[in-house]
Amino acid sequence: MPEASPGSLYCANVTLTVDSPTGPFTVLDRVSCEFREPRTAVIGLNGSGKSTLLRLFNALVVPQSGVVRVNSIDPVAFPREARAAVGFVFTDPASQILMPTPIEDIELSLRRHVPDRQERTERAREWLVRMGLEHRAHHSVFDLSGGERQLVALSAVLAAEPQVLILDEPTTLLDLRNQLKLIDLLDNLGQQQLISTHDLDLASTAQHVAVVHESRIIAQGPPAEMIPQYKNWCANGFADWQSL
Amino acid sequence: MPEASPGSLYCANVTLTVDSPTGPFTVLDRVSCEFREPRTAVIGLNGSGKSTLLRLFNALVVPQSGVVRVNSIDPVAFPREARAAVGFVFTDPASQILMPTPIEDIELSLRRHVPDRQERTERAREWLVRMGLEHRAHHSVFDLSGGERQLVALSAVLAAEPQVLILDEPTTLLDLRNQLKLIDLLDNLGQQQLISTHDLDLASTAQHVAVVHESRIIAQGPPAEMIPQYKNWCANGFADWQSL
Amino acid sequence: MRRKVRRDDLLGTYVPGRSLLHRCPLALKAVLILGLCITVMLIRDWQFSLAVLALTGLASVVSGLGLHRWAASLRPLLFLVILLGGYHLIFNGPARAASIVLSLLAVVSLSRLLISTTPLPRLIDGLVWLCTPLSWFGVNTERIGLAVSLMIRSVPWLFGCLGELRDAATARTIRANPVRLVTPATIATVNYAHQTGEALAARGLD
Amino acid sequence: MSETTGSPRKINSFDLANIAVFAALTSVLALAPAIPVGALGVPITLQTLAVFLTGMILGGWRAFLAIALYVVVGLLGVPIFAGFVGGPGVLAGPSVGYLLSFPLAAALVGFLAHRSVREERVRRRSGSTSATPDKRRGLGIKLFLAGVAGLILSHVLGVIGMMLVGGLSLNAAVIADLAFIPGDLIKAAAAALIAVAVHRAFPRMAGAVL
Ligand SMILES: Nc1ncnc2c1ncn2[C@@H]1O[C@H](COP(=O)(O)OP(=O)(O)OP(=O)(O)O)[C@@H](O)[C@H]1O
Ligand SMILES: Nc1ncnc2c1ncn2[C@@H]1O[C@H](COP(=O)(O)OP(=O)(O)OP(=O)(O)O)[C@@H](O)[C@H]1O
Ligand SMILES: O=C(O)CCCC[C@@H]1SC[C@@H]2NC(=O)N[C@@H]21
Ligand SMILES: [Mg+2]
Ligand SMILES: [Mg+2]
Repeated sequence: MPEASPGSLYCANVTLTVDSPTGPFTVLDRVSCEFREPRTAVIGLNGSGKSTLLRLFNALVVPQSGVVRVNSIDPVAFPREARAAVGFVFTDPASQILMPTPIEDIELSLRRHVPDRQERTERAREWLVRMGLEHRAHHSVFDLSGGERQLVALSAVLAAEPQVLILDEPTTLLDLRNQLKLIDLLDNLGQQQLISTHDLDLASTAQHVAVVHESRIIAQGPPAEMIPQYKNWCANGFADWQSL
Repeated sequence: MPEASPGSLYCANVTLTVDSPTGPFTVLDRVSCEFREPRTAVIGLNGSGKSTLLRLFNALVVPQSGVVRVNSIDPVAFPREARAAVGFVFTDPASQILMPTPIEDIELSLRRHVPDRQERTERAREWLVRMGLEHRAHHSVFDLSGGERQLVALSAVLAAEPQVLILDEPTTLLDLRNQLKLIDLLDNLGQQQLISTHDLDLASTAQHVAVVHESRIIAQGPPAEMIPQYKNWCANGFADWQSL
Repeated sequence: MRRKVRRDDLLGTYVPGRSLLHRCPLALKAVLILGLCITVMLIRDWQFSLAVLALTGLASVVSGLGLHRWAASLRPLLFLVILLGGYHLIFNGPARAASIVLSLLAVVSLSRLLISTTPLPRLIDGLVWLCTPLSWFGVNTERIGLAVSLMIRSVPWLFGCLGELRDAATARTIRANPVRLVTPATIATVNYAHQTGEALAARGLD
Repeated sequence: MSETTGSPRKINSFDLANIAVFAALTSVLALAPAIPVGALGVPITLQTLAVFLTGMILGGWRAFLAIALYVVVGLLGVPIFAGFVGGPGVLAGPSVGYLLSFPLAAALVGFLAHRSVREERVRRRSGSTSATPDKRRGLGIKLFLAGVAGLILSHVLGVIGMMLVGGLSLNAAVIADLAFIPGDLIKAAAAALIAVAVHRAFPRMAGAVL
């Protein structure tokens, strides 16, 4: 478990509206939050706005109003700096892997830190060994199984040495062993982590859980309280959250 | 829960080898099985060969040797007939929906059974009503949420009236509420089902569980035995399965 | 935020309505419109072309599409019209310039009328019917219709894919210039085509 | 998975999907801003990039059908030609020669390109044993040359089109056409680089058994 939180993810009164065929649609509605815990999990229904909340911190979406800060950097004004600080792992690994083979993709991430080509290849291979994928180094990424691809995407992000790690549903395609392995890996990283997930076992490993519903954060707190609450909402409807 | 099993999925001594940059790679190694239960779950590690095993029954992959039968049809010799008997639902619904709108997509499936255009539209609408999606009939599939898309993909497959249903990780992208809804829907179907999944809660709803490891089926049986066994293997390594 | 063009509006420009043009059988509508197109191209007289152009504007208004949509359909031609008109004005005189420019505008806005008053599935059925002669040579015309639907459906996917890759590259602080993205975009496209082919096969549409 | 060869035969679902998706790709590239140049205002577009790519990736037969599908759908009125134009009106426009040449050029490029890819496979299988990809430039150059062959074909037909429909003399038409040559050479080279990467990611595309 990471001991210290080297930074924080903060937003205040953020509203984001997009055009949709049925008129403007509010994806985030006056959302405020401050995540300081080593690991924060964001849970909520499909389409509630989890991924959009995560994207905020990487300047992949820009809010109409409100303030966002990543380790005191404003991602709207300084997207490059914010992105250098934040590593972002997408749900769909196929859309994140930019090169035809795993080793080339990891080398691409190393480019900024490791100028020497030979060393880059060496370091990329080390990452693959660490993930148990060295035998797949030169395969086409489209011949890998879904889970293998997700591990490659994660390695490529970690190789860039970010200060904060944001993961959008990182365990969706993984088997039980790789899920445990991924959690173990995350536990041993020093970076602060923000994870969106439908996997409540993963959510319960976090120190802090935020529940997103219909474009708002409707509840936050320790997992021991939030997860049973969320299960109850899923089974019996979210009707009563307004009264909280 | 479906009561009767109208058919069976059978394979004997199937071997499938593909070319890879590191030489030939065996994806299925002398696999034999017979699934007769209303619902069978296939579990196993990433890259163990689950998806490939499922694809066998729909002639999406053709083995080098061995026998495959779907309700006594040989998918290798009669792919058309086998595919008419088997409905296949892919993990990613976006790649399975072939038409611009949900209603057109379901109409496409109905083409074979319903020659009349008017009636086809009517029947497609009925399916959407049954899934609670009639208000989405003419939306672009890209405007649907993940859960809605999964339901459209399933409806399109069911509309073709298959005898057997094969689903490759159907709940991975769904939230808890949609997962419960999908399982409820599957419970009310009459077809035999074969499901590959990493979600052990879903696997435990099956009558029969097969564990795939390194291109082989290493264990089969009731979920109450198989799932704890699999959890144990994941935690402590698969070293001892050879001795079984 | 920049106003974005709706990705799928790009092609599916059908505007629902109950006007005469909307209810007219496709075959009759197509014969009328294509017939007028050919007449315009054969006559190549600026007065006739202008009349047809005005007629399409009128038809737009009457069938509830509005003058705004009519003008919008011609706007992309602006640059071409200026260049083409300028060239012929200098070398071949005003009559020739007017006839060439006006016939182009007339023909484009005629075909736009057909597209915006007929739902896409009906148009595709029409195309399939038109291809009937090909079936004498063993071509399965249903598959032509299927190919057109798949093509139309793939356009928004391609736009979405470019967007996703741009996000992925920027998130990894790799400068997302188009040159660096075309290769992954093409590879993703081929993968998408494979998945689509697999889905077609799995759904028994072989 | 289906193996595909270069010769005409029954179109299976993989071919159909590839044809449809590449027709869509051509539409998308054609909608990128087009720059009109020359006397008749025929624009510089990315359509040729799409034609080269389709040929090099799909091979002759499928590439022909993909681009033909694109042209037919555009002629029916869907605005997918350069500058958001559609309909039979373009048959009266100066770019008609180029437009009608596209399917033929794609077929030619595809035929030549897939032949090179298959040769390369055979050579590599007998030669190299290592898992690391060896020299790729040889294949890239062959694909580029295939692209140039298609380029020549489409420009010849384009010039004829400008003469017949645009009313230019042979000289004027050739001069108008020359403006496109540098750009199209760059597009052919880009297409070759991309296609090499695609054939590495999808070794089965050219139908060669490794
Ligand atoms: N650019 C956009 N245009 C239109 N709608 C959008 C856009 N971005 C997001 N949305 C909509 O906003 C809602 C929230 O999207 P988001 O991806 O954040 O959901 P999510 O909570 O991550 O869902 P899931 O659990 O399915 O991943 C969805 O309904 C989505 O359709
Ligand atoms: N055409 C192919 N070429 C090379 N390798 C392949 C091919 N098809 C499958 N494989 C390999 O075979 C193995 C089994 O793949 P499969 O997709 O069946 O795994 P899976 O059990 O479904 O995994 P996951 O749980 O991650 O979905 C993987 O390691 C994959 O890389
Ligand atoms: O109207 C169209 O859509 C066709 C435009 C043709 C443009 C031709 S293709 C060859 C040459 N190279 C270019 O970049 N543009 C022209
Ligand atoms: Mg999400
Ligand atoms: Mg799988």
